[in-house]
Amino acid sequence: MTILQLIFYAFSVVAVFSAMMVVGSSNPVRGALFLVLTFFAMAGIWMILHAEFLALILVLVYVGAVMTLFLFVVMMLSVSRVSLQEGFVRYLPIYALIVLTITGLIIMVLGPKQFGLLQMPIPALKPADYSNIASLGMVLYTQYVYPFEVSAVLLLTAIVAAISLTHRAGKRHKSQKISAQISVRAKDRLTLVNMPSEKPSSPSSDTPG
Amino acid sequence: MQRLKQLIKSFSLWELLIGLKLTGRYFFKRKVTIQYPEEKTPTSVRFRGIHAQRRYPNGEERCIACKLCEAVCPALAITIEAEPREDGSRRTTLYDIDLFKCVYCGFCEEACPVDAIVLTRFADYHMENRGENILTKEKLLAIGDEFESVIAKDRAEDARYR
Amino acid sequence: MPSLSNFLIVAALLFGIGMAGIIINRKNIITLLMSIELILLAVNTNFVAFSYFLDNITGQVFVFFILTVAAAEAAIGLAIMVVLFRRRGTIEVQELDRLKG
Amino acid sequence: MDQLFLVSIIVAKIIVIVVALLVSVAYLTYFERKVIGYMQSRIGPNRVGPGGLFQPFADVLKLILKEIIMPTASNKFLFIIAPMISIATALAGWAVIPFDKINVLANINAGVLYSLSLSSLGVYGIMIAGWASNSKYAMFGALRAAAQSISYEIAMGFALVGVMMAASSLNFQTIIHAQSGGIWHWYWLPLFPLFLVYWISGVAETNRAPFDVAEGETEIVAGFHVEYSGTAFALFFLAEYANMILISTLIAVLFLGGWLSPFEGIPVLEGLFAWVPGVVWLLMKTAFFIFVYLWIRATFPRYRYDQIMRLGWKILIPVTLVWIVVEAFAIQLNIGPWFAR
Repeated sequence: MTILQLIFYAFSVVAVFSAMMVVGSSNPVRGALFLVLTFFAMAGIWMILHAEFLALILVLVYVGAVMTLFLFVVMMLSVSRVSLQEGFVRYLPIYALIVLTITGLIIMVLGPKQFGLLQMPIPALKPADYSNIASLGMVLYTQYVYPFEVSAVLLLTAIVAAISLTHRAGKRHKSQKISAQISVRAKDRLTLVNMPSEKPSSPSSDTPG
Repeated sequence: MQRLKQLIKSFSLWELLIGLKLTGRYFFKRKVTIQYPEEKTPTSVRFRGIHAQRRYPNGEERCIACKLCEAVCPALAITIEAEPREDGSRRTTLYDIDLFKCVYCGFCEEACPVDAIVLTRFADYHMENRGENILTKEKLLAIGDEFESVIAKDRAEDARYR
Repeated sequence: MPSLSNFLIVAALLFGIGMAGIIINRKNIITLLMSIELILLAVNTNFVAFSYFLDNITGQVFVFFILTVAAAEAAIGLAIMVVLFRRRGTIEVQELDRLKG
Repeated sequence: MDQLFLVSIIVAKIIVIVVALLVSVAYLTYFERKVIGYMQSRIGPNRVGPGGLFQPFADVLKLILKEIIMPTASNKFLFIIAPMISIATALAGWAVIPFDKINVLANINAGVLYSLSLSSLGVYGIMIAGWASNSKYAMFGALRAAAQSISYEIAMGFALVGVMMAASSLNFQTIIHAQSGGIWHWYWLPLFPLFLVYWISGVAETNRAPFDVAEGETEIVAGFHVEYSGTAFALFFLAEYANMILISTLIAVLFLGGWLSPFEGIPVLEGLFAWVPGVVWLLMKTAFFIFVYLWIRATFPRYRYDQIMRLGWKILIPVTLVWIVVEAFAIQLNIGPWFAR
């Protein structure tokens, strides 16, 4: 077992374990923190696959921004604890069976028989001056330049959507409305009510005895 | 035009630079730190520090238990009890000052007809145990004995302004 | 160096866990969103792994786009969640059973 | 065996960097108290040792001997792990900093990206600390830190994009080499707005005054680290100061030519100062920015929270966007002296 393999197994164990905790934890904040750990471990695995740009982008965008946003929202909404819903335990075996079957099928298809080292040898090592970022950029800005622009527009749409959804034109400051003030008349504010004056029923009851 | 000027001013961080210039200048100014236990700032003869009771030169305590200081004290820090001594003169049996209550206004010193209670120029004292905040008559007299020369000198110096 | 199937199996496990999260944990939207992120991560890992073993950079370009879309999805999803919480005071899926705001 | 030797060399380098960093952090606290004291007409600490030079050791001793108090209702595991995350991210950022023409721990291609992503991770220590403490003030501090960090990371990233465009590389050594040719070729001049934006958002990223709302003493007592004491608090403290030094070094590398001599291209002086090793120039530039950190802290009052958000989103980001466009045009049209190919 080489060092690389050791690192791979360590990262994948962490990733799978923390992914299970994401799904299983009852506290959303802990779930989000475990998701961060998953992303981190997967970034390590991508690093093994020589995709250093994407691994760093994953850390930068997902761990640094998206998950911070998640945590921010979760903390702000203070949805502290979710009780397991009724019927959860009853249906759990069925759900688990379905999920395990699908996962098992996928693993069977993707097993070493089909995609082992014999079928898919490790590609030759790149020359020392090879830059993953440069080659990615070369493809991205030539062949995929229109999809790239479209994704930029998509991000812009997301910004606009997120702001327009959550923006509240809150009352930032108090100000005088002078036109409203001078157009007020006395009768708008003050109402005179005619009512008969009351007389004390027995005058002597008030006097201190 | 005014707006443009304002815009240029704020984007060139002009006001921030002025602030930085000010602190930058102070960086090189003479420092005013006093190395406290070794050095002390000069105090006035009217400085109002810890209390003391004085004696006459013959050793007789000055206080005659007139209770004017107790009456004038705005913080009710002074407690006095008195009865005639064997020789018939009126003297205090209890004279307590609560240092926690005292606001060091100096009214007691002003009120005293015989210059018995005085505020000295010593302000660096401390307490370590509960109850030490009460200055009893013995303690006051002891402080007075210790600093009598300084107290007398200060009073003499300040006498013509009283 | 681990073989391609190792990477694919890790991705498949993540995919399965993410799917389980969506099916089993139907209580709150946050967990649902996080499960979706898990599934996308699994898919991305597949892309990266194939890109490396086939020596073809296009897979990474796709991951780039998927990351973009997923970031947009997360931002809008969270925004919707905040609005939902403001309106209803809850983000439990089963209590969101009316079709009006 | 050969590999083992290589690994041990790397470990030795890491130890040297970390020890040097910790010592400089210790003396940065001393320096800060002295500088701010001088700006307030005081002389700062001067009791422990000659001129107070041993003050940092006294502080460290005190912090180590103190008890770590665990709030009863806190999340114990996260409470302990949060300061570790803070210090780990603060130290890991040093891996890619070039100290010299040859001395760099990891000369990776995506160095800029690496340091940016690590600085974005730093906020996790703060958020986890704030949440795990189970205290209102800590929570407020954590929320503020999160929002502030997201906002200023964008401006910071855009400022870095400008540098990457100018040097057409993400590697720190290449960026430094692209700036060679004297003080007028360093990027602070052609990218002056980005330089300012990077500096301001760097101050904001490290939660230093005037952007220290995450721990604003007057409003939320000490923000995210109210509940921390002893060594746990010391780790946060260490992380904050290590981050300060890191940001100062980064800005020296990205905008002031890193280890390049400032006398390059000046006839007489260049030869006169040729013997000075590059790391000295880097340290001098870093020290200057650290001094500016302290200077700013001694000068400006804390921003209000909404003002910080407005500054980040409405001023810094538009400024960077405009300047990136200007720079793109300059590069495309080969406008000299900086952008000519």
